[in-house]
Amino acid sequence: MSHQYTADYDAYAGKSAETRHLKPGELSTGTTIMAVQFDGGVVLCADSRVSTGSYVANRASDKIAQLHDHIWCCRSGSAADTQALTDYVRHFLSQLAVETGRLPEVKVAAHLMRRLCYQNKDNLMAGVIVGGWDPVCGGTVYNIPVGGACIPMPFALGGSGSTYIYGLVDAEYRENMTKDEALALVRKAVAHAMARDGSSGGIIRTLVATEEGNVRDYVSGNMLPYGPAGW
Amino acid sequence: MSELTNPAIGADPNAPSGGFSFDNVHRNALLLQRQFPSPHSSDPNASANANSGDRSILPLATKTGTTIVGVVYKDGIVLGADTRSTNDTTVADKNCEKIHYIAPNIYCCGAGTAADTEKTTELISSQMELLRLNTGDGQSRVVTACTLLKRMLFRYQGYVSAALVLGGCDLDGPHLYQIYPHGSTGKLPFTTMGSGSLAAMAIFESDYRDDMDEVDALRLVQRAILAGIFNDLGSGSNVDTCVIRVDGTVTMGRNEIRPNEVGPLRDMVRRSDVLNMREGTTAVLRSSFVGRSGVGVSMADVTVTAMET
Amino acid sequence: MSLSLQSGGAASRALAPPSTARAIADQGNQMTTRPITTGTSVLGMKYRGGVMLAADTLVSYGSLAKYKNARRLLSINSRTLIGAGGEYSDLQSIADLLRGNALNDRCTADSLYEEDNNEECAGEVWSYLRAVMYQRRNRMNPLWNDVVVAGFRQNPDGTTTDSPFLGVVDKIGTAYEDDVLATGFGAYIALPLMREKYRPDMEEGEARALLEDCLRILFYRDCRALNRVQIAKVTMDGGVLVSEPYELDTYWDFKGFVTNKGEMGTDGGW
Amino acid sequence: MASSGSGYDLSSSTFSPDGRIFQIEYAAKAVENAGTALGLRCADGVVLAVEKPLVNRMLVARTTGGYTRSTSTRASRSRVSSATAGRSLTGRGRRRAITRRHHGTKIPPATLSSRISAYVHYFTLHGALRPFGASTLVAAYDTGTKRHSLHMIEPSGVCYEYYGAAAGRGRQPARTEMEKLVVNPSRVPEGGEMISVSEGVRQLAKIIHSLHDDAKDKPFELEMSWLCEGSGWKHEGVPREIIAGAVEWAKKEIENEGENDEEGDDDEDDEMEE
Amino acid sequence: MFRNMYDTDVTVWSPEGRLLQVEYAMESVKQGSACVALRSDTHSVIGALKRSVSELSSHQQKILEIDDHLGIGIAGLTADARTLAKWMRNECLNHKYVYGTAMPTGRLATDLADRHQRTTQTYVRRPYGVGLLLASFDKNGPHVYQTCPSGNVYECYAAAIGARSQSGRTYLEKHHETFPTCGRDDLIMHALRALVGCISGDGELTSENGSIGVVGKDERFVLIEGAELQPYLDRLELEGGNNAGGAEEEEGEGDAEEEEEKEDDVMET
Repeated sequence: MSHQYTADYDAYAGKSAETRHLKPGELSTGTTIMAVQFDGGVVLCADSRVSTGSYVANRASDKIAQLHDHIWCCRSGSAADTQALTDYVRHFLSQLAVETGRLPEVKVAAHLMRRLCYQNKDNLMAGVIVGGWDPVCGGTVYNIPVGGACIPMPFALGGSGSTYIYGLVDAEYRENMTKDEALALVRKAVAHAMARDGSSGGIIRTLVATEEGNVRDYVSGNMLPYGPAGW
Repeated sequence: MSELTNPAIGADPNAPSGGFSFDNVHRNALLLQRQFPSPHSSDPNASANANSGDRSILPLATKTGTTIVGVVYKDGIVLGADTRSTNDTTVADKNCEKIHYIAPNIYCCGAGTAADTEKTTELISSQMELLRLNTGDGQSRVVTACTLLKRMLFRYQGYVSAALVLGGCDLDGPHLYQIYPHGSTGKLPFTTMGSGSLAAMAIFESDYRDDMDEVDALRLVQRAILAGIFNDLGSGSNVDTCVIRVDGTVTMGRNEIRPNEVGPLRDMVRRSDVLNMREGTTAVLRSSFVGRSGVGVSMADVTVTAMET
Repeated sequence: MSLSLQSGGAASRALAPPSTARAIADQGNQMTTRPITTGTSVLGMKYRGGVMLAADTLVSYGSLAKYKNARRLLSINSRTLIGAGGEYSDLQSIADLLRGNALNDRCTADSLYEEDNNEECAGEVWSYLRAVMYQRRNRMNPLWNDVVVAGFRQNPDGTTTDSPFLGVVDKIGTAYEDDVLATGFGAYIALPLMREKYRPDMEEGEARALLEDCLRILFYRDCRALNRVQIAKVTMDGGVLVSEPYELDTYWDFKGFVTNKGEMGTDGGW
Repeated sequence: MASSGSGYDLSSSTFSPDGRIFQIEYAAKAVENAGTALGLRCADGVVLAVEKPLVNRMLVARTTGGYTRSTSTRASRSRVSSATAGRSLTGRGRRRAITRRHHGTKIPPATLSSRISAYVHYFTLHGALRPFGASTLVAAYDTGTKRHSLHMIEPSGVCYEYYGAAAGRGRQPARTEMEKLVVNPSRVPEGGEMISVSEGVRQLAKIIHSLHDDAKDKPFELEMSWLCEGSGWKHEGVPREIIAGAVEWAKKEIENEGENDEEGDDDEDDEMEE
Repeated sequence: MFRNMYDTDVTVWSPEGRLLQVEYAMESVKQGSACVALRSDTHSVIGALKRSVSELSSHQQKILEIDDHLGIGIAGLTADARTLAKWMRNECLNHKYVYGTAMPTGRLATDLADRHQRTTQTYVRRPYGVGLLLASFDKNGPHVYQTCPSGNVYECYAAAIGARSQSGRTYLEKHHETFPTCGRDDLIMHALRALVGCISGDGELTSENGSIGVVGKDERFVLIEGAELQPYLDRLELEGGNNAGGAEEEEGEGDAEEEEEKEDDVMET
């Protein structure tokens, strides 16, 4: 019997940009993450699986992390790298907020994240979506893929599972969605990605950031909008 | 290699800055080039690579192919570990200790390279003590230990091979973290690490419940460690446990279960009487006593000099 | 049209399995060096009066969960079951081979009547697979599967007994028997639990509960597993029974799971 | 044989001056000398019946030779004459059937039959080979068209589909008897209906028994198999008790019909039924 | 009849629909010394008469072990039998390697018969000139099979082949209904009695020329020859049956049937 459980049953097709260059044994949030702007805020959404090879190291992690009062990010790629990145951005953002005495803009958070990712791109494996509400621009979403580009978008997808749902999201997304429509869309899309991507799974966590504050929610793994269908 | 400056402040580029430092990366790349064995502990191929590694310039590290676990229960945390440490394919220590002290209310199980886990936890425990003394706060926070550990491990980019289960109770209640060698952490109600983590996780996934009492939690931890001991070749020997309660008390269960006890078995072996010789078996033909005169140095010979300033 | 009066016989049957064999020998370079479409673990356990196998119905293509209704537990004849993980195309070819042999046995039996026939028992299927797998590995063209065989044991003279048989053959022809077996990821996750909880006198219900428990845990912890599963059993009087795929319920509501961990105040959580 | 070939009959690769291939005719003669084999296509299935002579009394009756064979679960054949050549043929058919299974479907009866006939025919072309001394009856069910059929392949390689087919020693009278049965769907008499397999079993048992002269011929075993709705369109032996019942009925019928006939020897009959 | 025209090649049918070469091969079986086989519910036994070409030579081997559960008795060309035995041993070993169990006798017998048949279909090879009796004990119990050069195979309760075997066959036919309940030794005695009838002239069954093979439930195939056979022969002596004379009477009857048999054992069936 072969005892190489990380490599044995792992074919190579279908590895995403976020997981292809991981060091052996490094944890990855081979992930599905998503964010959608709506009138007055943003919705962020993520699965909860953290894996090493094909072992699920954590089945209930939280990939949605807070950067400031109304600014959040979704992490994908190396767990260690994205955690460290988030910590740094949090740190700088707090410094900035204290210094300026006003709420930081989402754009600033995204650019901090971008610089960290870009200037250390040789050593990091991180794809991040930054989203949140600020008094200047309202709900805003930035996508920062591996390498450190930074693209503002009305909605953003990330992680290995995202490739499976671009078509679905393209078909279903409309401009000027309400909060509930956006929530329904991200839940449906992430559930579909989890159903097809071996590296995504577990529960669905969501966040809604608006001027009024943040609302967290989660969908249990056995209550997903799309389950293990028989086809 | 670009050094990151604090982008928010935009300070003088020559001033020491915050952010990442990857100085060791070049050194590590060099070491790798010279066939330094892979630092990635949880790679099961590593030992295979090492076997073919007469090209390696350094001796193999002693690794604790290990089962370590932790659970949260109603009144605290239970940690558990096996006691085998291995050196390549041989058992280096049959009864080592893998539950390390961090603070009176915090303990940490370590898997990976034995030296790394020991020194890492030692270092953090001293930092924690200094912090307690500096802040005057009598109680360390578990989250502090976790943060210190992950910062350090991230800095070494996985080359400090320590996979940890950190558990403790503070004024916020019980906390349990898993910390991977690359510096990622997770907070969970139950967690396992090391080569036997899959075996132990099966036990937890099967029988873990929220708000267990201490007896159940302890039994669950013991079963998880036994699963590792019996099913994972890198884990073995005895079960160590550690119960940390919210009320501040700690019970260390050193070698609480010894499933591989061979003492009774050894005692069953009757050795030949020829090997057990009574006193006087060899006859004393003659004895004499030689005084110490002329041999050695007496106190009087030593010249005492006064200490100079 | 080739003109051959060559007939079967044990040797030709064993030594010329799937049709690709010769093509491979001719071309010398078409080998399965890595699986493409893969199934994950198969679990097997004896219980009082029978043997039970369990597996999920997922076949992956890399990390893509490609086919979610793929049956990996198959009956070979009225008393033998196999279950396999690994390359799905190889599993299909193994099933073709074994079912072809079973058909051949039925057709060449001395008598027209069922009760006189002597179909291969599980031990023979297992032994046969061992020979095929080992031979393929020696040709450097392995069938990329770990196959679990379940049925009833035979006496040395070949008659079937009422004691259950459970054996496994891996991709290089290693073969062994046990009371509990698991392949693939299951060997790391399910086997420890099965070994701890197994008793020889388990009732069918207990056995099924334990296997479902293991499948659920595999779904929690194996990226290539699914909670859509099949259970199959062989019993002395009931023959072979393979369930339709069904879904297992899962639990995600531990306090420590539900808690949000990404907030500012809870560092080290995630 | 009407005429012997006088020099032109020594090889299947030789034509006689009048355009015949005597070797094939001689091979057919071997079939004509053998025990009778019958096949009947009924409304709901196909029945095969074979008269298996018991060479001596110490043979284990039910296992001897195996004249009726399954080629796959959906097709079966029965053949007469050279037991051994027939076995080689069934092996061939089985391999064909199995190959076709590998294509994912069950081989259609006509295809199977024509492949066997091509194979048989090949043996009539070469001087180094000899024609098969066997006729083959193929009873089969087509899973595609949901139709059952009966084919017969003769030593020359000719192959036809039949409603009722007979080969072997008693083929002529048997054919006459079978023609009286309602098996041709296009010739069902007004108000009548096609024969069923259970009736077919009885009729074939009667034909085989009536052709057999207990005083002159060797003891035999009646082997019967069917492929019908009742067997789930799988080929299987007709249950022994049904055969026994059919034989009992057949004997009574024969007794009633022929007053001038001598009674059969009971001892031997018992043996046959086993 | 131009019989001679049709009897030189195995691939030529005679006008009567017979294969004379095959029939001649069947004749060579009758040239071999006699061989009998019979079975009870628990055992299968082969008995054979061994010939020696001269006073100075040893006796030929008539019974060959194929596997732990299977042995054959031969009549006809010994060399042909040896090649077949070698092939059968190989098949049995192969089966044991591949399936881990003993080769089912029925399958081996069928494969063997197919091997015979193949030689009758092309002119490249002559038919095997040997008849075999297989005695075995496998998962379906004891078996006796008889194979012929024509490729015919029969499963029997008892059978006799070889020179003067008719009287042995007559003996077996007379008693075969009592065989199922026989014990091991009784079955051996039946084999010996059947053999006695097959001895020519005033010959006698001795420990030199007699040979017995036995296989049974939980009992591997063994040969009983020489000194081990003597106790059985002594018992036979006591019955007063150990010479060819005893079966004289039946032999006449046998000869008559011998003629008829020719047609039976041909290809027809």
